[in-house]
Amino acid sequence: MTAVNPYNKNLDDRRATFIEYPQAVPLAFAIDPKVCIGCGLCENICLAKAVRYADRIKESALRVGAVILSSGSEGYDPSGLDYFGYGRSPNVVTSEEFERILSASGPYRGHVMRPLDREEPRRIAWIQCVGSRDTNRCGNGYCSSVCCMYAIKEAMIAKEHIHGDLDCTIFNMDIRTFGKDYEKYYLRARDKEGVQFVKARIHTVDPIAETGDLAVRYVDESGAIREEIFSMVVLSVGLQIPRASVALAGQLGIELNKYNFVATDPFLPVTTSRPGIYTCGVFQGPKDIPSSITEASAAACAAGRDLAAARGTETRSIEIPDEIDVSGETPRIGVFVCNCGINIGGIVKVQEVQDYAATLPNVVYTDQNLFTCSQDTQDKIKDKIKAHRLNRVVVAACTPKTHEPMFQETLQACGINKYLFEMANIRNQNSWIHSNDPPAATRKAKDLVRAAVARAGTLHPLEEKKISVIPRALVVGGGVAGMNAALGLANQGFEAVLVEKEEKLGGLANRLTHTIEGADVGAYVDDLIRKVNDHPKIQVQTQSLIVGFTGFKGNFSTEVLVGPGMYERKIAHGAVVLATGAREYQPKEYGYGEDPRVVTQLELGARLAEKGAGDLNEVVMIQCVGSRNEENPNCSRICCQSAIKNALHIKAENPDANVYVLYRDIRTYGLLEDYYTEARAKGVLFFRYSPERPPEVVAGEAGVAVTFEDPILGRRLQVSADLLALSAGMVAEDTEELGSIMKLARNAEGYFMEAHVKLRPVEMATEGVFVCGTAHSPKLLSETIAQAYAAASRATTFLSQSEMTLSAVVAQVDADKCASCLVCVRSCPYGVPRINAEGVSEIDPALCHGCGICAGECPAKAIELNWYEDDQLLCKVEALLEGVL
Amino acid sequence: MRLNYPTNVKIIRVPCTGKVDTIHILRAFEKGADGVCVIGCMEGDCHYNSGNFRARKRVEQASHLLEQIGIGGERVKMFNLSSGEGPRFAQYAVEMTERVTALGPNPIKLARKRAAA
Amino acid sequence: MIVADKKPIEEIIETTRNFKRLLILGCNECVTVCEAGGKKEVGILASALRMNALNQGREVKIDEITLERQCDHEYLEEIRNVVDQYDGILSIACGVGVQFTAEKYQATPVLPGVNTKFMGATEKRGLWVERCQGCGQCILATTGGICPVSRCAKRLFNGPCGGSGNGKCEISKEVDCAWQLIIDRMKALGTLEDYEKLSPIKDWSTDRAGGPRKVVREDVQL
Amino acid sequence: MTVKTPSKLEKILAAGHLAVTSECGPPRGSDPEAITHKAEMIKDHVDAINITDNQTSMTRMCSLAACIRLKLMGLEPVLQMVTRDRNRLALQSDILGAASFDIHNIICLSGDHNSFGDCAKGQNVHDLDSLQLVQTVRYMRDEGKFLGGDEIKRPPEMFVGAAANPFADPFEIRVPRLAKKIAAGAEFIQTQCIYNLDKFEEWMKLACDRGLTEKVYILAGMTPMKSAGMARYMKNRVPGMDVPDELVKRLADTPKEKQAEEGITICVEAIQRLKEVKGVAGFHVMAIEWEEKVPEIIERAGLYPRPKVV
Repeated sequence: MTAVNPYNKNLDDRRATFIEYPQAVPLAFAIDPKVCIGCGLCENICLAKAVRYADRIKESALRVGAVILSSGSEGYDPSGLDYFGYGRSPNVVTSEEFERILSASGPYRGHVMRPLDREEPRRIAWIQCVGSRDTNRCGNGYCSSVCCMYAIKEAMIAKEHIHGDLDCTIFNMDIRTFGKDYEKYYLRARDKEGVQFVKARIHTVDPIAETGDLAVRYVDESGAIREEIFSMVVLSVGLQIPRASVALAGQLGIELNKYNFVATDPFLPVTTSRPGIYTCGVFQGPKDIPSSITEASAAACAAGRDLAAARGTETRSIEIPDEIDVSGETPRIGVFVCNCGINIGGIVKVQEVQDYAATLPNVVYTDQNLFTCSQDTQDKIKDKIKAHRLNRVVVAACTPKTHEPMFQETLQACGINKYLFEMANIRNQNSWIHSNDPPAATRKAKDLVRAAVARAGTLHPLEEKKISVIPRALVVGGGVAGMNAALGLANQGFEAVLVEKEEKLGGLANRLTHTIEGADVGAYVDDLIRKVNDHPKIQVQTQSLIVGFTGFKGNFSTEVLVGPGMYERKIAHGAVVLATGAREYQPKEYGYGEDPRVVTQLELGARLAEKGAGDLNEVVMIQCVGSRNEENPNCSRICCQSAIKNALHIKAENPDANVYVLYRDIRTYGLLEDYYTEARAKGVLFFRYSPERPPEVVAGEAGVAVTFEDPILGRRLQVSADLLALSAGMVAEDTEELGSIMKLARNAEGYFMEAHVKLRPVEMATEGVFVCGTAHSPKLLSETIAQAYAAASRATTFLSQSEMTLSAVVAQVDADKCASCLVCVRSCPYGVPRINAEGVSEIDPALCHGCGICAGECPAKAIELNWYEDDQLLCKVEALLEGVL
Repeated sequence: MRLNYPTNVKIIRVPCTGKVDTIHILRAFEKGADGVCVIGCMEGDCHYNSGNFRARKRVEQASHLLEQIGIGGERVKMFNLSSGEGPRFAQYAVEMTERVTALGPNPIKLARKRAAA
Repeated sequence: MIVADKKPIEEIIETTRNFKRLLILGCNECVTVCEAGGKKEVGILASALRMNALNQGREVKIDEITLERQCDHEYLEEIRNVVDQYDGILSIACGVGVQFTAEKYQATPVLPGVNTKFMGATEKRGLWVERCQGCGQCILATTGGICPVSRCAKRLFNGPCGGSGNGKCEISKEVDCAWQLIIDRMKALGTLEDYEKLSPIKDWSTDRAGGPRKVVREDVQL
Repeated sequence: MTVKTPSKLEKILAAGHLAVTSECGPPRGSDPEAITHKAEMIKDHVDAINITDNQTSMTRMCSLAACIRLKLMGLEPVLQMVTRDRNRLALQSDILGAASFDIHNIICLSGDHNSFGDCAKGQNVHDLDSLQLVQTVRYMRDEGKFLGGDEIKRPPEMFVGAAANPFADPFEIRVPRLAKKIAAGAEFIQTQCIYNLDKFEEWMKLACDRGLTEKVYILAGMTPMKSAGMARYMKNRVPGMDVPDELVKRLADTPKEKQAEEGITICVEAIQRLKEVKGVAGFHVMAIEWEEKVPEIIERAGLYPRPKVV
């Protein structure tokens, strides 16, 4: 039976018995009851007797100590908004549908076509805020937070996929690229890739019957009505909580807010109204993947606190079979070539590569897969390893950075040492970058496979060492992030040493008065400080400076100078949480520092708390001061809400006061949008300025004269302000020295660089080191708290291992060859090698970081770096250059 | 980040450029490579502290030797970038290819051809 | 240890140009420690020479062997079976190793690949300094443990000369005045009064003046 | 101190006169005029003339031959001999050669390092050092033997001198080193050029206190400055030279055309001051390539006419 495929947004068909998508876990077939005619044939025909046709939904009861709600969201359904043409023309699609169109496993196998005639589009329009920021037509007053970024991404990928020229226009009210380094991506799309961004309100989208094209009528910034023709329109639909989730919340008795997101307190961002139930992801509020991942860890931390006593009581360990000794055997190499959907298969002739692999020395088996990383392929590989007595495996697929560990597990499950594995990256380093020349890509794939096979033949088994873990974390920075991280750890039963450079805990939050929701920051910080100071598992060291850092994951030693006596203390710990924070940018612009009437938003906040707003009649605010410029290309994320928070404060106390906000894009993402709406309703005036024509400020006796452009009236306005508030961005605290002592990567703006933006948002590349709060990037208090919990959670996971397995990729000395010259001792960046009692160099595998510098320097060639031995590298050099001479 | 660079650039993975030995570089030329680039972290940002500085010295040594023996010191070059800089990698790959194309094939290849003729 | 420095590749290319089959012979002792003649340098040199030959359209066989020491017969024996496969040996051991190899394998030319410099120490990696010239009659006991033979540019036994200034030698501001060091050390040891003892005229016969030297130890010989 | 040799210089010193010596550098060629001409200019104003031995390691006419030239003119040469270029065999042989011409003064030096001169690639011999050369000459003279122990027929009769630098580092051994030279057998000392008079006086005092001036005649070395530039050069570039800042300033503050004259005046003033210093037995005036000024300096310093001794 055939059914429409909801996974591909109904753009293609599938069988009634189906696998939802190739990376699904578990990777098993299901039966679609909506179209099943009930013949039962499947059960009878299955040779494995795997089909239980009579299976029905079953209820089961689980006893748990905590619940985490992460049921997510669905895309807004624009069917009701007929003026967008959705439903009237197949060429108007939602962004979710367009994602599938772009996908290699999508309905069109990654070829960008419009649904009506399967023609490649020439011009695509994205219409932003469909089902978001719209209280009139859909009732979703919030900003969905993710649509600006995904629209830009879709435009960029579409441009890559389409062979000819493609015009991409994104119609928007504001571009909200507020995440870490997102602004840089936006600028690249706009300035390098030619994606057009048009400020507009869409009037109608009308299908043109003859061509299938669409006429988009819109009102531009000056108020003029314009019309443009596009071959396709993508509606950037917002995120919405499904009805089922609302029902679930009702059953669980937890409070939701007016938009059906889980009601949370700004200081308890993952805690629901019912004790023991936590939430994360979009159910908590609209957010992107990095924030969702972070929040997931935060919820785990919150739940982990409730479950701390039960830790480890129900764990089971995976049985790994004994290793088969293959030493001395001739290599028997199996080569598995991946199609990666059409990622590889669409460019490279995979069959040809597979056939070629079969001709290579020591190769006894070859195969190809649609997705080599899928679960069933792992099982298949296991079977083949056993059936063909493979003792080396080569996978020609994607990058070992993400997939090597998984394939190595597959080997281990067959008793094959995990280091008898090699990958050829024929996707990232080949099909993706050479998609314009498929024959060359196929040739290169063969070269890469040849090199991988050559290396595989030289591999030998390596033994991994196990080391113990010190169950204590060092938290660097005693602001809200650091304190929450310390509490997160301590409440789960792990010791934390909190090191703060100032005399007082609290950090930047000491300068805040209340959140935009009205929560009292001062009281919160005081309470936090008390909790931290009182906690038996937390040691607080203020006026402390980190001066030395040695050791390795699970076994660090940090030297701290503790003031005011500057005595030296050594702290042994297994993990580090970086929470060094950020501060408000000190503007050089607009006469700040020269005139007392020019202040920052933080200063304005303090002034309002102290003196109120009764004496303020004309207040001007300028956004993006020290952000989104050449020096600091990123958005500081919080300044729009700061401005609106203060504007609302002024309006509340002095409704007659005029507040002017001069902005570039208002970025009140998520639920903050409500406050923007409220501010406009209360008469706060918003004027957009372009960075090419910034406001002009002249401080005079009567007031601070601010001149700016009104884009609607198209003329210059001047306000004589009592106060000019600059929305100064955030600047990372100076961590240059700390970064160099601890050897941590920072981005150009001085924020610590997480190991992976999406997959590992609170982990640093150095194992055992985690990051949270504004040390990572600018963010709100509630986000900081969530990230602090997340870092604590990841650190807990790390610390709760009683022992850790070390990589076998360490340097090894051949004592017979060692000339005891001390070159390794002198060149190791970590001081690991030493000359032992036998008078030769010895390298402790627990301390070795595996960089291979010593091996590269050794004048006697007595040191090899495991898995990167000279022969193992040179054989690749030779294989790649085979036949060149 | 689906970038483009010439197919003749092939990558050999090392944990750190500090692992790259002068011999590795020379061997590539001996086997007929037209160019070698060693790509490491930004100076001062080596994940292992000093590996990229060591690599720079070795690249210089290899370059000097290659110049002396008539292969051409320009054929080997060290580049530095940080892990997030895919576009710069592509740019360097293009740059190196252009540089090597301008220099012409590895002279050993030509010498071989002459000898065969 | 004996400190050596690599010879310029041009010189090596020139001296080995007529060999079609060349063995590059490294030494795993002093020259490895001073990074001039160990296995790594053998590899680099071999690769460079192979390429140079290929580039000139010559087919050459260049092999690499590194011995534990080239100054012992037993280790040199390890290449006996292969020596006749080569037209020449390029030894990158010190001058001792080169000669000992040459003495052992009379029929094969043995060429030096390094310049042997001095007996010295590693001040730090990449910086080796002279400390002894093997004069055969050590007087360090009377000079505060600092050798005027190897460290004074004029080998003065009753220094310093008038050229000493700010603790540096007259030949270069980079060179310490050995006699300044001697005096400082004597002061530190509290033996400065010994400075006024005249150092007698040196018997150089134990040095090179006495011709090639040898040490005979009958107590360990059979 | 009793007179031990036929040296005129020794006799003048022994008679308690302030001795005056000067020096001539041999030419970088074989023209005898170069020496005789310089000697003519100064011969009436000095008691003896040093002939330098390949100074600054530049190859020149040998010191011995130039000394013979002076001897032929009836003048009193001081043979400078460095240990840089000759081993003990050549040194002893040259001493005998000098003695055969009745050259009665020798000053023993180690010599500038070869790397300064035109033979930078040559060996520095230093078989003996300067003190050992002093010992050697005294041994040959007093014992009448070669270093090898054999007897010398007609041993040399030489008044033996050494150089001293009151300013050289290290400070601690400035006086002990003088004592060491005396112990080795030095009978007279010619010092390095003196500009820092205070420091020199301090050194002299220390030497006096140890009784060294009773055992050796110290001739203070004087070199007139030709210009402020030369003063700066000497201060900054010449090893072991101590030129006070005031002196550089005094010259620099003098108009360029008068700096040379001022340099002479400074030199004269210095001699006048040092004449009074206890232990100063005379002056060694080294007017480098400026020999014509030596008579003026000596006259203005009140050291002319020179005494006659038999």
